[in-house]
Amino acid sequence: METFPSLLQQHITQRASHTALRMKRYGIWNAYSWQEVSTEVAALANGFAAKGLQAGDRVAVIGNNVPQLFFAIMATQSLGAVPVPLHADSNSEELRGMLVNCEAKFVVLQDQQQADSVMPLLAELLTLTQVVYVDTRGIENYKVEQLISFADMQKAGEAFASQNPNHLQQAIAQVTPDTDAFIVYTSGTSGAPRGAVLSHSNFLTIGQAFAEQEKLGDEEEVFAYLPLSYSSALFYGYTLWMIKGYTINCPESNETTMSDMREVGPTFLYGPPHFFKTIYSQINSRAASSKSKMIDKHLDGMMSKGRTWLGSKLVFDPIKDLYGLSRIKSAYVGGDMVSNEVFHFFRALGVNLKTTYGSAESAGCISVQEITEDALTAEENVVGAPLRGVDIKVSDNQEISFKGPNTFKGYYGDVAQSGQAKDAEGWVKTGDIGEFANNTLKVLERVDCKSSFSTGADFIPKQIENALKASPYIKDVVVVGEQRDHSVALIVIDGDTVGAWADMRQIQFTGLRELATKTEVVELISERVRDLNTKITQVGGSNCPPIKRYTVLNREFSVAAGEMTRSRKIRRQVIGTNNAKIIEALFAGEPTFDVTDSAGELVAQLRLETA
Amino acid sequence: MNSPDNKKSILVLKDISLSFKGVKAITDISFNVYEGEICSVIGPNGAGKSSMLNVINGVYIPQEGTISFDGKEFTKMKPHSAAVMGIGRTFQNIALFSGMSVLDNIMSGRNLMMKANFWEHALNIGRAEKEELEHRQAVEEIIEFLGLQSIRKTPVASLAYGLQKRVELGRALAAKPKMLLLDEPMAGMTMEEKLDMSCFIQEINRNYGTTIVLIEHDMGVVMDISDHVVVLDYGKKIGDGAPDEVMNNQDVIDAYLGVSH
Amino acid sequence: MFYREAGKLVGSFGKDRRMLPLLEDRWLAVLFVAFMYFVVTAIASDYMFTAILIPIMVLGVATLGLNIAVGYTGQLSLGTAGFMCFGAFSAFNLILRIDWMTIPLAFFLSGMIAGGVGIIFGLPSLRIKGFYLIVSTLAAQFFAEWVFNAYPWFLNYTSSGVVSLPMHHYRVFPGQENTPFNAAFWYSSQGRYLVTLTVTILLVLACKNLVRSNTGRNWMAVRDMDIAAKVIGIPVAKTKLMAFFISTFYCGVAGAMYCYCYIGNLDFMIFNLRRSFLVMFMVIVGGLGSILGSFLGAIFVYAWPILITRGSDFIFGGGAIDTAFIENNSKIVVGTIIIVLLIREPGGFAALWSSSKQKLRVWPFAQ
Amino acid sequence: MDYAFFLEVLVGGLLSGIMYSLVAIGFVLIYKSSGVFNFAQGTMLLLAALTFVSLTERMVNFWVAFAITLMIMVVLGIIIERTVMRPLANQSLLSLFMATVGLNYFLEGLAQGVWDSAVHGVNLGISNDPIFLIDKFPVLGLDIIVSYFDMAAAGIAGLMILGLSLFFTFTRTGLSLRAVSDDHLAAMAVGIPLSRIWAIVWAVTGVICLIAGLLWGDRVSVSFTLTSAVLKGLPVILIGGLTSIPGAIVGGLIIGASEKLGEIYVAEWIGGQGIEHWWAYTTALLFLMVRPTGIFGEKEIERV
Repeated sequence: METFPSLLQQHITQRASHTALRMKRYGIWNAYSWQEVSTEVAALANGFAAKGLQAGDRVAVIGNNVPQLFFAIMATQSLGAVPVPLHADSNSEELRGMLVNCEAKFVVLQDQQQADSVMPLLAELLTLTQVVYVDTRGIENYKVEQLISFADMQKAGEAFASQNPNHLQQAIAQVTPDTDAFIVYTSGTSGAPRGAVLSHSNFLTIGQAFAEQEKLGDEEEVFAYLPLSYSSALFYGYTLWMIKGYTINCPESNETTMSDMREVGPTFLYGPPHFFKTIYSQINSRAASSKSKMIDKHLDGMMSKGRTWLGSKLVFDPIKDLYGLSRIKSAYVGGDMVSNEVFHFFRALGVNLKTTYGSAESAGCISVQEITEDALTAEENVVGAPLRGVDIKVSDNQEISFKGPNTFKGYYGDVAQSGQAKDAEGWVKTGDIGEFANNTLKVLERVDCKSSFSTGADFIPKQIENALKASPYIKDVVVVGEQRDHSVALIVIDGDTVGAWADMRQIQFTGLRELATKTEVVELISERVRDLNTKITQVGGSNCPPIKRYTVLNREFSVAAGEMTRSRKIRRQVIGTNNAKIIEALFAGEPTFDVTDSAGELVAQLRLETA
Repeated sequence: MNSPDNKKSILVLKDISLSFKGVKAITDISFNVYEGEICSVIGPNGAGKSSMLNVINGVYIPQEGTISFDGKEFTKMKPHSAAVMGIGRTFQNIALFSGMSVLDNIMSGRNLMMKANFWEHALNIGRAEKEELEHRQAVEEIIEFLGLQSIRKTPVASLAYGLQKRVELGRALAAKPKMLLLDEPMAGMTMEEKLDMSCFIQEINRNYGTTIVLIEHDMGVVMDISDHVVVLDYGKKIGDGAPDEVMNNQDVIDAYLGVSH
Repeated sequence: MFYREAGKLVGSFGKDRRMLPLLEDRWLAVLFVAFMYFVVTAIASDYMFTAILIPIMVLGVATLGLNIAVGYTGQLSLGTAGFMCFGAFSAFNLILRIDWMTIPLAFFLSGMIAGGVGIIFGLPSLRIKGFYLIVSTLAAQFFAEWVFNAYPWFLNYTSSGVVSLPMHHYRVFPGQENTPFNAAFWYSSQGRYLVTLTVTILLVLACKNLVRSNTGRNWMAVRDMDIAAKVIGIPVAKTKLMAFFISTFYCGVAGAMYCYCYIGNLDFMIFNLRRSFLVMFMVIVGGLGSILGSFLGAIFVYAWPILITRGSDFIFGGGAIDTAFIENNSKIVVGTIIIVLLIREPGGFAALWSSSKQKLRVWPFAQ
Repeated sequence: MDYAFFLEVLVGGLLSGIMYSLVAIGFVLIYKSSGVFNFAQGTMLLLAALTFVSLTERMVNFWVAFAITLMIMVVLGIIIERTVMRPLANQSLLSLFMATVGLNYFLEGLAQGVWDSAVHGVNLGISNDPIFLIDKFPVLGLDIIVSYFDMAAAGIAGLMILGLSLFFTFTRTGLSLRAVSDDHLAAMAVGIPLSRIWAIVWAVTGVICLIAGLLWGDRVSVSFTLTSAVLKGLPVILIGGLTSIPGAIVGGLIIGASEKLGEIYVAEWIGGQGIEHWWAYTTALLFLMVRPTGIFGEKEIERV
């Protein structure tokens, strides 16, 4: 049975000169072969050892996906210590909880931004001995004794290695499959972050199962744009990579993600729903803004009748090329439900998109959709069959639980929580409502998000929301109706696509704030709502009541205000609290709502529409 | 901030007077800029601030007075020698090379360090290729610092105003100047862009130790980031000192509030 | 559409600053050059060589030269034909008076001589700016027209004023006589074509290298904003003179090729102001500051009258339309196109080309 | 040195210089209003002369022909202004200049297409006999011979210049023109009807073209060479400073004199006739080296 360090050793013997990692920086892609990766990792691991890192210690890794942070994770694991990947943009406040909780001995961070977040916490972090920084710019002037540069760390490692040449090999040999491999903090759509502890085998068994089932090889090109603080990134970006030894590519910056992906042209791609939604919206908006209606027609035809040979050659292949989708063998969407429209779109375009299901507690993956390559549609909400070795059960209250080789060990330093999440038999509650039949899992909604009207009728807000989000103009929706007699919706428009739409109609606006209150834009959105309501009435689903009232918000939901998680999942409670006044006004049947700033000045007037 | 006594002046202006066709733009101005500080030159419109910067890097030649930079004294500074000595500059009305990309604009900031001659360039031999790659590295570091990665190959003419200002800063920075003259670096920017820009300015000052002389109208920004403020009005100096000191100066208050021009 | 850019990673600065960043373009370029060398050389007719291909390349090089001054450096020049004249006469006299002189060396040296003249007439640009500069290059033009007439030595005292270039002048490399590539070969239209093609390709490559180097950036900086250029330390005077030198170097070589490769005789009358303007038209029509545009402009302005003639011959039978009509017609058309282009597409054909290429790159979308 | 001969050459030069000035004023007017050196003016001159000649050749009365031609020139000027100059307003100097070069090419093709390229004569009825100025300048006691035609032509041109100067100095239009040349936007802001000014300027230019075309045509015949008037006018207004009417007058005199003197005294010495073209430009160049924006041109302060 393998561990991450043993896999690295394998790659050196089997594919030493194969490119392991590319990073776009300074406008070009710098490549590291497996040989180079292992040299870097060894130097750093020895550096850690020299500075006193022991098996079982925690090392926080904070930053964007840069090679050095991957090296830091590998080096930590080589010594039997536990890397704790944290989000690059977190501020001091957000970091404090996690760093204190995991009792990190080392922090490895990328640049000045993260250093500035960590520095104020130094006094509180009693276990912390050293802060390693990758990018020296700005930090080299800091007069803090714990700080050491990545390069200096490696130098220390080389010195240490010359005196203790066998230390690293011995440490690696002592790492067992059951050794802790990661602590993953779950942001959670509710509650404070908890650190899930996962072993090497948690990740690797499920990873092996996935890689075999999905026939991954070592020639894959993968675009590693998701922050490693997500469990899904650790699974799709790190575990599978270490298992197969293919090439991962890190983007240059957030702004260049899309163009970098085009340059990479991945063969295997994982993304959360909003990632695919963004591409979908951009393609549709660009198609709509081109003078000829040809592309629009083609896209419509594609969605209803499938691709023709000529259409592929003239329209769809070039579009796929523009977004770097042309080499994809299969793509995976997970982390949340993707809207059916978006899913259908990618499949029709010829991208073999599959839904997946997973969580931090399951090492990132539980199930993968089984779908034939040329199938255009699939049943809604299906997330596929459990991977080899994973068992699924659905309790009476419809909550999904799983059990398998990927079941996490527990929450770090929190026995009570662990006990709550994982029962004596090893079943872990996922907190999701779903159905499981014929070895096929369906996920409907979070447990705490199922709503019921005051009449007692249940409904699932997410279904309505997803249906609305099928529109390229709508970025986010929250439907509220708990203990009321009808539902209302808060709608956030997609600034890019609606902006392009408005440009085409020569509607003047200065930003999202103004755009959202334009009569034409509200009318555009109203049309979507009416369409949806008509559809609902026709189908007559019990879980899915029509929307009575709605408004177009003049802002986006904010990650900083906690309305969304970093992976852009909405947090209903927070949104409900932050927008309580608007929601009340909607239920009260008022025609408008005045948005005021902190000083009480009128900023904008939202129109509260009735469908 | 240290007291002025124990600091070394990098720039000394002595009795500078400048006029155009008899119209006085600057009258008898003297002040010092200390090494490593951020010095703001403020004053109402038409106070002679831009002319002052133009005198410092030799675009205008003052009729009277001397300038000394880094210990060397001049009565007549030339733009080229100012650049050679390490004075960088951005302009009030963006003076980018509009037909070139962001990358090329910033690359052009390193021209003084490139030694290859045009024969080498034409044949792409000798120093030509090597220099191009070396300086590209340095320029890319600036691009990263200023967050311009996504637009490096974009022609500057198609960029938004705020970004153009940033590119211009990048071009000045590419020459590794000892002193940077920034003429209204934040004019016409949104709040967010202003914040970014003042961060960049402070970081340049702190990380590279570059002395900065800037003209700015936003008093909030000036107070926030300056070590030293010089106030001009009608071509004359009416205040010079630490920010809070200057703001309490009666002449300055008059110039800004009391007396309308 | 045609371009496939997904999965093309650039791994070094060297590759990033390639002349042709797109793989498909590199292939097209290689295929095009191969086609020009192997296929065209083998199959083209004498008419094709001497009346179409050679003059277009020669004028293209002159246009490129003018473009360096006007398009890349922003220095107005109306002396192109004059500088070509210097090049042509230099080449003739070098070959005439130096036994061991070969055509490639003579072309190079005549470029250098023309370049020297260019520097002299470029000197005023250090003091005179903008439109006033026109006076200097016009002086060069008229001086050239006069000096080669006033001093018959330059024409080797040929009384008619036109020298027919003899076959023995066509020495491309020493010792060529015992090879199939002897003077007779180089004198033939095929040989001239090969010389023109090679010189053109070399000059295009050199120009492409220049404009992507520091020299090129300095040119464009001076063009776009010379004050800012000065402030960031660009030696404006040196940059301008260098641009004049290189610009007139190209014109000089073009002049030499004009005589040796195109018309086969030496005649100062053809290098008149009218020709200067014609080259300027090629720059405007093709696109300021574009290498490809220089050739597109040359093709259009040069080929239009030919197209009319051929077309009318085809439709109405040979000679149905008199040459005066064609000349007037092409003047009207070229004049109109210039005005329309200046109003609608100041970037000329090159801009049309690059925008259609951009369309191909983002196909099927509009932007 | 033969002073009489020298003076004779000088006077001859100055007289032809007045002709240059007349052409140059046309350039100056357009430069002031549209900011462009109108390269097509030479061809406009030719067009005017050709129209006039073809009318008189068909036995149309002199004055009627004159009036018809005048009207055609004014209309042509206005069309050019509308279709070429206005869409290019605020473009770079080079584009504007090239547009007029294109226009020139267009008009050339048109003129030749309509009239073919035959040489026509024009006779204004002015004698071409030489006259002796000896009586007029007895003080110097020198024999100076000048062409009567040159005197008359210079007289007509001088009158035109005087009239134009007065017109543009003292009328509202003249004042507006000055405002326009300083700043288009500002002029519009204070309510100066830009399009009317442009139309007037182009119309006046048409008149100048006609008169200059006739005078020139009488002397050297109406043929294609008339277009080279533009090349005579160019150094003149460059010396004068592009925007100055007095500059155009002084520049014309300088170029006229320098051309003739150069032809007589310099050409011999450097070995060949026909230097006048490059000589005029070299003269202009020398002036510009001293004053880079011409004698009367404004020195610009570079604002950054």
